[in-house]
Amino acid sequence: MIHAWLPYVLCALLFSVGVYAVLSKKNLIKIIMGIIIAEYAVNLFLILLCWRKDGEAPILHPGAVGQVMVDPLPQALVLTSIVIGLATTAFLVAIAMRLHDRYGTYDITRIRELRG
Amino acid sequence: MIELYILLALMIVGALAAVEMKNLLSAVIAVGVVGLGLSIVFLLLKAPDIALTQLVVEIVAVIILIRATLNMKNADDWLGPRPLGAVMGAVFMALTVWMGIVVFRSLPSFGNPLMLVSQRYLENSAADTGAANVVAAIILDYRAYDTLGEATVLFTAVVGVLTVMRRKGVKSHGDPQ
Amino acid sequence: MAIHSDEGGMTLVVKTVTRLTVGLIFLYGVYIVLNGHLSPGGGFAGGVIIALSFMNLVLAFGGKKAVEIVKKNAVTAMESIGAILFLGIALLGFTEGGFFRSFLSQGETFKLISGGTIPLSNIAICIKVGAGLFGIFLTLMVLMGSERKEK
Amino acid sequence: MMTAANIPLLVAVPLAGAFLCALLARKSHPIADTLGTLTVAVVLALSIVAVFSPAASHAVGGWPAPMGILLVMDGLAAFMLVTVSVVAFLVMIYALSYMNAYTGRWQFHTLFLLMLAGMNGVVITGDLFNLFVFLEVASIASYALVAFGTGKHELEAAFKYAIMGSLGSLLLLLGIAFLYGYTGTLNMAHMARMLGELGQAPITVTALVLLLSGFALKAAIVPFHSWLPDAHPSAPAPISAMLSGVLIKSLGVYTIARLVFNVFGITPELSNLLLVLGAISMGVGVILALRQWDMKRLLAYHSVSQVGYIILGLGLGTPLGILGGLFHLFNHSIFKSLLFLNSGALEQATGTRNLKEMGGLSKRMPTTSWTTLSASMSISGVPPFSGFWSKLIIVMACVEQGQWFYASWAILVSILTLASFLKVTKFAFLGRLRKRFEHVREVPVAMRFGMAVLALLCILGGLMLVPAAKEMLLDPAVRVLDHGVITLGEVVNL
Repeated sequence: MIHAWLPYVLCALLFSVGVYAVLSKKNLIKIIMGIIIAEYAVNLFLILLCWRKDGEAPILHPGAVGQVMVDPLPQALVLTSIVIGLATTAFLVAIAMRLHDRYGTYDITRIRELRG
Repeated sequence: MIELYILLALMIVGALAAVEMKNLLSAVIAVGVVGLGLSIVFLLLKAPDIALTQLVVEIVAVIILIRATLNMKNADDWLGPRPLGAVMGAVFMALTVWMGIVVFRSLPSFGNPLMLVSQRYLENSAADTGAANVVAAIILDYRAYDTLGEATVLFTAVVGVLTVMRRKGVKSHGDPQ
Repeated sequence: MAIHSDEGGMTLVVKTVTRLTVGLIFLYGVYIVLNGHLSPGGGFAGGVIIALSFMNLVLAFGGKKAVEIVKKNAVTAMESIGAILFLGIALLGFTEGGFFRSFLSQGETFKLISGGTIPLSNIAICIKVGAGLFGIFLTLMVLMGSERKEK
Repeated sequence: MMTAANIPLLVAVPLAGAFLCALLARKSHPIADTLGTLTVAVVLALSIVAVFSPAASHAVGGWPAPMGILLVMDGLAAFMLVTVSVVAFLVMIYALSYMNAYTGRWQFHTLFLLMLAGMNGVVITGDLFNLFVFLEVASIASYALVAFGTGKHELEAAFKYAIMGSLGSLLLLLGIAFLYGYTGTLNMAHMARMLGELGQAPITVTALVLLLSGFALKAAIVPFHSWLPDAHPSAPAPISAMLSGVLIKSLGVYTIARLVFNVFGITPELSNLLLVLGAISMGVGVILALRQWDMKRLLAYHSVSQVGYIILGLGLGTPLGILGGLFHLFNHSIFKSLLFLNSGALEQATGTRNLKEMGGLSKRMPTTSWTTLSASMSISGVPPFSGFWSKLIIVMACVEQGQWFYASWAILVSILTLASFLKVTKFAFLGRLRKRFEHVREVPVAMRFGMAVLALLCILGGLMLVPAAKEMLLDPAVRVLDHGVITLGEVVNL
């Protein structure tokens, strides 16, 4: 019975580690790593949704007729979501490097000049 | 599927290590390891397309992150957590675990998804699109508009990086028009 | 092109190994793209692999050499061309009556030439993703470095 | 006529413009300017045509709804498209001369067109994951545009905005994953039907909370508003006009309305939640704005408060409330983008954004002063101007439903807004002209044209309630939301 939702809970734990890093870390790169870990967890959750007991990969080959296959739709979504994650990471790292250029540090508490 | 649980547990430990590590470079490598673990988990869950893409994209992400750790003084390696953030993070962790236990019960249990629309993809993707790889058929024929949006996201990110990395954003008065 | 060992980049060992493997990586990427509709992989994975083969080249032989070989504008231009190709495939669908309709015959299912416009889209995405990521890589790696010397 | 076939053009045209601009316009400004303005003009024409044609839907790739993606052009989508493209066109004309102070001209036009394509993509799609993808396109383009000046403050603000935006997108994706796990489909209409059949469960409530918080973050509703007062002032003026004017509405308010009314269906506790969120946003926004002296930060806080009005109007759930909310959405897009354009003009002419340093500028900058005056009167709800009519409808809707507290709260916040904008007018335009600003000249004609047309729309906004115009633009949108859980275009039942 525990197998019904244990993978989801582990995935939710991974997501919370990522969000914990974003909320509590001072170093810009650690914050970006938190976002990356949270991305991994959400992609993992989507693929966990589509696993089917003794299902095969969704690749049709000549012999396979009427074979039990896993759900292909979340896999298509995850393909898109992985590349969105890469795009966001590349952009955040570019800004972090320029911030390091301007402020000389990766510490977000010292970068906070916008007040009010 | 015991190996799935082992891998997931190792990934969580790896993620926690990556977050709490002192040296930034090794923290980045720890994130790389978590990404690798994720790629193997995707293989276990019968998603070869995604495992390949995840592995390759994760290598690019690690290269970019290592580039970010190169030009910094190591004084920034270990910066303690922000107090308020740590509390909010811990609360969020507890909330997530509670949510996991209560909420995921109403999802179809792990292992038998509600194949409402996907069953039709599997049945007639060969007839409709002629492609053997059903996932490729979905992303490039059934839901090709998604992939157009997604390619635009990457295009925006590239133009965004070029914009942010311009040496001089605002012209000083002396500049020609 | 004669690549001297003291030119920059990494040690000679890495350079010789790279000289051997970079071609194979590139070929593997091309294989992944062309067989996207038959076996796992596709435009995205193949494009990223091809970008990685160029990154491998740049890391092994140093940034200066790379900038001479590949002008940065050429890379972003190729990316825009890939994007326009993909949008063109979408708009060509109007000849079949609607956005993104596949205007090519589906061919036999398990042969290389099959799947209507999927192989074409794969190639367009491969050009776009490959050029885009290599553009980001060049911008972050090479330009940031040279700017540091100016300051 | 906007036939079903050319609905996708609303996204394909800006995308084509952006890709061509990135390819051709890297070396020369004129190509970038003409390409950008031409594309936005075509999009404006398409959306005006869309208003006058009946509702239609387009199955992309020829696949029926739950299999493929369905693009839906109903009353609400047409209304949002007109709002977005009118503001985008006028802001583009303004930006042609304002952006001369910045380098990277082709990047500005490419990102502007990509943001427009993202917003159009969000508004016309009937598929939940597709909405997420185009929301991501518009968001990343807006992160880059906020950091356009690559100065210290722009980069810091852009980083915070990007981090919170990424977190919001993650919450959205998680919510979409939950809904897919439970209902098995991604098309909004099909999902609404499946939710009806399968009934509510803890998972759907969690998915609703996740999606609402993700969209509320994009709309800068109070608990998630902390990025807006940093991000909007640091962006160049035309971009902050686009961000405050249309981006937070099409990515935040429109998506909340579509989700709450068409997918989950409005319920009393959901309506109360929206009312409370709206009221808090109104209060917090205007109170924080009162003590601001930097004009752009003041305007950013007022954006938070005015979005609270819209959410209050929509939260009532009654047709009159929805009419008030949508009409205020249109008005706020017009006068808030005008106010940000004015602050850009003032900043370019005087070089400062601090109200204390300005004074008596109405003598030197007549156009900017009367346009700012008309926008300020409109945002504070002074009778002949457009803002008054929409706030009046919202208050009447509150009274009609017996919500006396919210009605009086809306009036009080409107008075505080009036006080705040009287301060702006007094310190910036009236009083003694400082010696430093003796030689200040009015801004170039392109900027004045954009501001003047927006000011006219502010003044004539009330005419939208004339039955002919109301039936054409506002009523179809209100019917779509009021109709509740409906099929967004035909969905093949599996």
